[in-house]
Amino acid sequence: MTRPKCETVRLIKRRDLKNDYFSFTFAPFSAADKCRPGQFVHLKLPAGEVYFRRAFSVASVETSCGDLELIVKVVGRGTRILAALRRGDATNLLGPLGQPFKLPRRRERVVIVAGGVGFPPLLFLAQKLIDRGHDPKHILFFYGGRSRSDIIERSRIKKLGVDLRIATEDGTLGEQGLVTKPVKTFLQKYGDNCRIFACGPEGMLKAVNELGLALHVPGQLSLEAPMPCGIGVCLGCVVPLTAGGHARVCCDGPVFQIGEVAL
Amino acid sequence: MTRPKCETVRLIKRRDLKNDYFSFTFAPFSAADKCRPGQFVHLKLPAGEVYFRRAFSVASVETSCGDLELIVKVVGRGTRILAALRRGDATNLLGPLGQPFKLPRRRERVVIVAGGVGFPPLLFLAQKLIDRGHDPKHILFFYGGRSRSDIIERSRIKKLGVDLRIATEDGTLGEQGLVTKPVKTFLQKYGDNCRIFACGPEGMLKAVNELGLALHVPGQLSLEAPMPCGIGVCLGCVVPLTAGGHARVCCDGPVFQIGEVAL
Amino acid sequence: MTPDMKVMIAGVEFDNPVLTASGCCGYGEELAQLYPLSKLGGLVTKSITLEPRLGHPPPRTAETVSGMLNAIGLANVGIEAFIREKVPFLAKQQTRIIVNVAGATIDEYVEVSRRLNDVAVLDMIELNISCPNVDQGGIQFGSDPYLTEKVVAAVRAVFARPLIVKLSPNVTSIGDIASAAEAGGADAFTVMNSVIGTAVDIDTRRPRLTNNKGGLTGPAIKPIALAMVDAVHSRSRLPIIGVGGISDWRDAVEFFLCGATALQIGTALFVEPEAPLKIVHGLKDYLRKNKMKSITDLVGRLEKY
Amino acid sequence: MTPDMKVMIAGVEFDNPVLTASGCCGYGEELAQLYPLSKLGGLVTKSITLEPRLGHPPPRTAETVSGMLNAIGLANVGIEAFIREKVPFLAKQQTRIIVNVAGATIDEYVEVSRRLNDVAVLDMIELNISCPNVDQGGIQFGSDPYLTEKVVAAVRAVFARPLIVKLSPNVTSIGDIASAAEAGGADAFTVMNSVIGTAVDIDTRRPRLTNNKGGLTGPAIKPIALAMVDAVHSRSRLPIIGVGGISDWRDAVEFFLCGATALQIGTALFVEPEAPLKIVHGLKDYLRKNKMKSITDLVGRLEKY
Ligand SMILES: Cc1cc2nc3c(=O)[nH]c(=O)nc-3n(C[C@H](O)[C@H](O)[C@H](O)COP(=O)(O)OP(=O)(O)OC[C@H]3O[C@@H](n4cnc5c(N)ncnc54)[C@H](O)[C@@H]3O)c2cc1C
Ligand SMILES: Cc1cc2nc3c(=O)[nH]c(=O)nc-3n(C[C@H](O)[C@H](O)[C@H](O)COP(=O)(O)OP(=O)(O)OC[C@H]3O[C@@H](n4cnc5c(N)ncnc54)[C@H](O)[C@@H]3O)c2cc1C
Ligand SMILES: Cc1cc2nc3c(=O)[nH]c(=O)nc-3n(C[C@H](O)[C@H](O)[C@H](O)COP(=O)(O)O)c2cc1C
Ligand SMILES: Cc1cc2nc3c(=O)[nH]c(=O)nc-3n(C[C@H](O)[C@H](O)[C@H](O)COP(=O)(O)O)c2cc1C
Ligand code: FES
Ligand code: FES
Repeated sequence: MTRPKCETVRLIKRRDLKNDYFSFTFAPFSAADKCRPGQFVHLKLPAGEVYFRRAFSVASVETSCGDLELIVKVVGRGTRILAALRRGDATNLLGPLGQPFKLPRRRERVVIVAGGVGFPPLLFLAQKLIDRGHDPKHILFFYGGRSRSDIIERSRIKKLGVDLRIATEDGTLGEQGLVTKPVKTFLQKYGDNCRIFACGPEGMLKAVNELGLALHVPGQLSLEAPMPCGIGVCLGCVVPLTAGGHARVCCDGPVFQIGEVAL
Repeated sequence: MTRPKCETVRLIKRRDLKNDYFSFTFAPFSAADKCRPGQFVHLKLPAGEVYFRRAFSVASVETSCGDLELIVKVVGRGTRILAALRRGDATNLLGPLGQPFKLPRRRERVVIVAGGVGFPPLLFLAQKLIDRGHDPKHILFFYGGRSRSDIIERSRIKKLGVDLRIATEDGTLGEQGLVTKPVKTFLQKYGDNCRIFACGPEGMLKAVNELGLALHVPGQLSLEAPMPCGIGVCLGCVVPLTAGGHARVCCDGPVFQIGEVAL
Repeated sequence: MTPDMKVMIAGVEFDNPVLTASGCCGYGEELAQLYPLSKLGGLVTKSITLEPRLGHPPPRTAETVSGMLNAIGLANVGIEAFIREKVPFLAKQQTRIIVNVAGATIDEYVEVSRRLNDVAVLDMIELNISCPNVDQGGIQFGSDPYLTEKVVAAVRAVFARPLIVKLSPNVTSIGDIASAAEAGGADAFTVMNSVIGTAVDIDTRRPRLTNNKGGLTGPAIKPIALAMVDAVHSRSRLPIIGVGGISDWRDAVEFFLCGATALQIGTALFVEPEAPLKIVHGLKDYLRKNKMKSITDLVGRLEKY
Repeated sequence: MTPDMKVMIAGVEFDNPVLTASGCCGYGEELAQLYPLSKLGGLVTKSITLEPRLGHPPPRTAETVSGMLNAIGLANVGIEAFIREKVPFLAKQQTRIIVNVAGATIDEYVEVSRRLNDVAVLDMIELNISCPNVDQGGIQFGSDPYLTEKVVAAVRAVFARPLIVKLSPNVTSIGDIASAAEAGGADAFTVMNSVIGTAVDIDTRRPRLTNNKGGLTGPAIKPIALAMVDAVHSRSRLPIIGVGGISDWRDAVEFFLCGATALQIGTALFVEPEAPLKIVHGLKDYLRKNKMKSITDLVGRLEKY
């Protein structure tokens, strides 16, 4: 595992996606090439009302030039400050942090389950797998949201050639209902030789965790928790483990095996 | 005296003057036409690391459209945040506050003594006097700074037609030395029928105060003090009076008579 | 449906629960230039002592991170001038008037309170036994349960109307002090006064206050104030006026949930003189959205773990 | 001329006066990924208790204005696992190691300290009698002079090397507690632990910490910590390690001037893991600019009014 770097980077590109989502590209980050899907960076916000850093999953990297992309949804004070960043603004970045997804073997079928703002690390994962020779058709990309506008970067996912399956709660795009419904149907039918990779809201992760356990499909979940330090020293981000004890989401996670965490 | 207004205004114009000085024009401020020279506004900074408002003297007003100009020198955290304001940004303005200069009679000779960042209220004063028919040639505008770059808006002052006399400590512009030196020479010679109006660093005000007392030239000084509230309720901005007791700079001042304050 | 904002403290009804804090609104005149004081639930005057006091020499305030230090030193006009010069103005205001009383000795507290007995305009007094900024009086009474009970009982004996005691956070157990004040005859508590703190000018190597230390106030101390309100609420059934770092209606809701029946706004007034009005407005909205009829439905409704 | 950054506390020399605070640097492993620990003056471990502790259930931290609340609840591996699993790593670090000791009873403090006696790698222990986040032990010892003296003396009797006592700000007189600790045999003080506070989630109407309250830390509390350092410095001649809200070298200078001989950096590490290194750098610059030879020239040099 690579040592995290703590570096000042500049915002070199920002794209305003719909529904309060933004894509931010920071550079140069000397550890961009070391970032692995599931890892995150801890971003210092420009001096202002928010004191602590905020965690964001790596969404993509351009290793040749040290570009690092984050996809951020504005949900509160911290992300609102971020959204005000303009091209050329500097900020400090600490990372890569946390345990990445353990990659599947090439012949395993990959079942990605992305819910809302859980999308970015899974985009990175899909890209990485394809770069490493995984057949895009063996990557099922289940992507759920409340409504059509929650499903971002559709053309980008499609370009990967993965099998994209969308579900929205209000039925404005893809199948109507929770994304876990088609996932369940799929796993019940084709669960053998599958690996689940999920990131999204707590309810979704809980459902996926139960699905995996019930159907004996192994897989990994990427969790969120409030993270004061992000590097494992404050013990503020713990989650209870099924085996007893606590794990720190920031450094023992954020990626955990299905069944590992008492969700 | 008009009641202060507490209003959200926008930055409609900013000019970067040299040496960390900026001119900011805010609008629309409904009390712009009520502002009198020597009065100040209390400006809320955009949400950030500085919690309290900052006081700035009114430098000019365009009463027809509610424009209010402040001239600000960046000296610390608060003013640095201000300097980052961009056109269109909103902020909250409380004012006009404080006691204005009492205007001289038309035939009195006006001796303005401006030191560094004490310049803005005196610019407003000179403008006001001329607007009211005071002969510009009877307005002596002594303006001192450490160096050439401390003397801002020279052409603007000259346009007023006042008798501008510059002094810089390093001699890079005007007479060499402290501005109080030519003021003294002038008052010793022509002190009769003069009124002093001074604003600037503490040392300068002290010297002017002593000059006025020694030469029996009446006048007014505009003081600064850290101002938590700006409206007279916190008692944080007091200065000792020669007659005993304290006065609040924010509402009993900032303009005081020469001899009134124990400097 | 407009939610009911009325609250009752020691038999006195307040139109709304948002007051301005002592030392942060003078004697009301300045704030009245900005809006009618009738919009406030009430106003607490600067601390009044027997003799006029000049207070400490400047600098007596200093900005800190998300807050400020002050060591004004109880500067005030004294009880006589207060009654002569300030009461007539206050008498004309359509709001509840609470006079904050301070002293260096029990006799002084008693004498000021006795004289206030005859001042019809005031609704209650608030005993400041928690001022961190004077050598004598203030906080030393408020840090010792025995002295607290003694001074409260002494004032109680001469003052017939409701008596609030303002508590200090600079103690090991604010609950013990509250109990002592209750035993002495307090009708309500104001929780809390400022937290002792200091700041240094590293260029001059001098304290940033001539009093060397001062009271920390503002948003920085809100978590402390909430814990203090909760501690007093767990200990006594007397009504609590919460104060410390409140800037907006969200902060206000936190205080009600922790057990405050009313609030005072201090430092936030300096940044936003209209903060109390905005808070009342925001509270009404919150109640409406949560389908609550009265602000009193919020009081103490924190569901603890 | 490079200013001398060495400081001496209870006979132990530190290469520089900037340490990391207990609970904010784990047992050192994580920070060591970012920079060699030899750059620190020293490191204070998370509090160690006799048995391993899980701590409180999450959420156990909450962000506040310019600070945070924590109620970790002394989560730690316990003395045995500490010695077995953590000490070998610490033994390899070129920095001063201070082990923070906590307990629910005097016996527990004594037992943990006794076992640490044989651990060569540590340079001193820091007695945490000030943790606000556990029901038993911690702060109750640190809020009562009698108990303070008792627990310090009991540890003193079994621990041969230097003994620091970490004081709580949540007391009426930190000076009294410091005196009691000194009487019990303390060699130095750490001033201060976190300030009791709480925060409420107004949507769920629950506390934002499962422990209902927690300890406030970060820039918000710096003025309080400075006043506490000053109070202990006025009362005792023992060396003080200042801690509370320090984020940069300017803050650091304030603490030295108020009487601290060394510093600990806590919450600031979460935002800026390299803060201690930057502070050392900034302090050197400050000394150089002010033509001072040694950091010790700053200690207690506040010119009070
Ligand atoms: C490992 C990890 C990866 C993440 N990846 C992404 C991503 O790729 N894109 C994205 O948009 N968001 C991501 N997040 C979530 C993002 O960090 C939060 O949205 C953000 O911190 C909270 O938003 P805010 O700061 O605007 O809200 P605020 O209103 O400022 O904070 C809301 C509250 O949440 C608390 N908080 C802070 N951080 C977290 C957190 N991580 N989880 C829960 N509560 C928190 C704050 O203390 C505050 O009390 C990730 C979080 C984690 C832990
Ligand atoms: C009546 C009045 C009129 C003023 N007019 C002008 C003007 O026209 N143009 C201009 O550039 N400046 C003016 N000032 C000064 C301006 O308010 C200060 O420069 C500014 O508040 C301090 O700068 P800062 O906020 O960047 O410094 P900071 O570093 O943020 O503050 C420096 C320190 O000074 C304290 N402080 C805050 N306000 C003051 C103050 N007013 N005096 C002294 N210390 C203070 C802060 O609390 C802090 O401790 C005026 C001040 C007053 C009182
Ligand atoms: C400048 C200033 C002066 C104060 N003067 C007094 C006072 O005279 N009497 C008193 O009881 N409290 C006084 N206080 C304390 C406030 O009433 C209040 O308890 C404290 O400021 C905490 O609330 P806040 O954080 O909302 O300001 C003063 C506070 C400030 C900031
Ligand atoms: C998350 C966290 C955990 C802490 N754990 C401990 C602890 O176990 N033992 C202890 O003595 N102090 C503990 N502290 C207190 C710190 O050591 C320090 O005294 C306090 O945080 C104030 O300093 P700061 O403002 O620089 O953080 C903890 C603080 C934080 C923020
Ligand atoms: S965020 Fe600090 S330990 Fe995980
Ligand atoms: S600034 Fe508050 S009284 Fe003048």
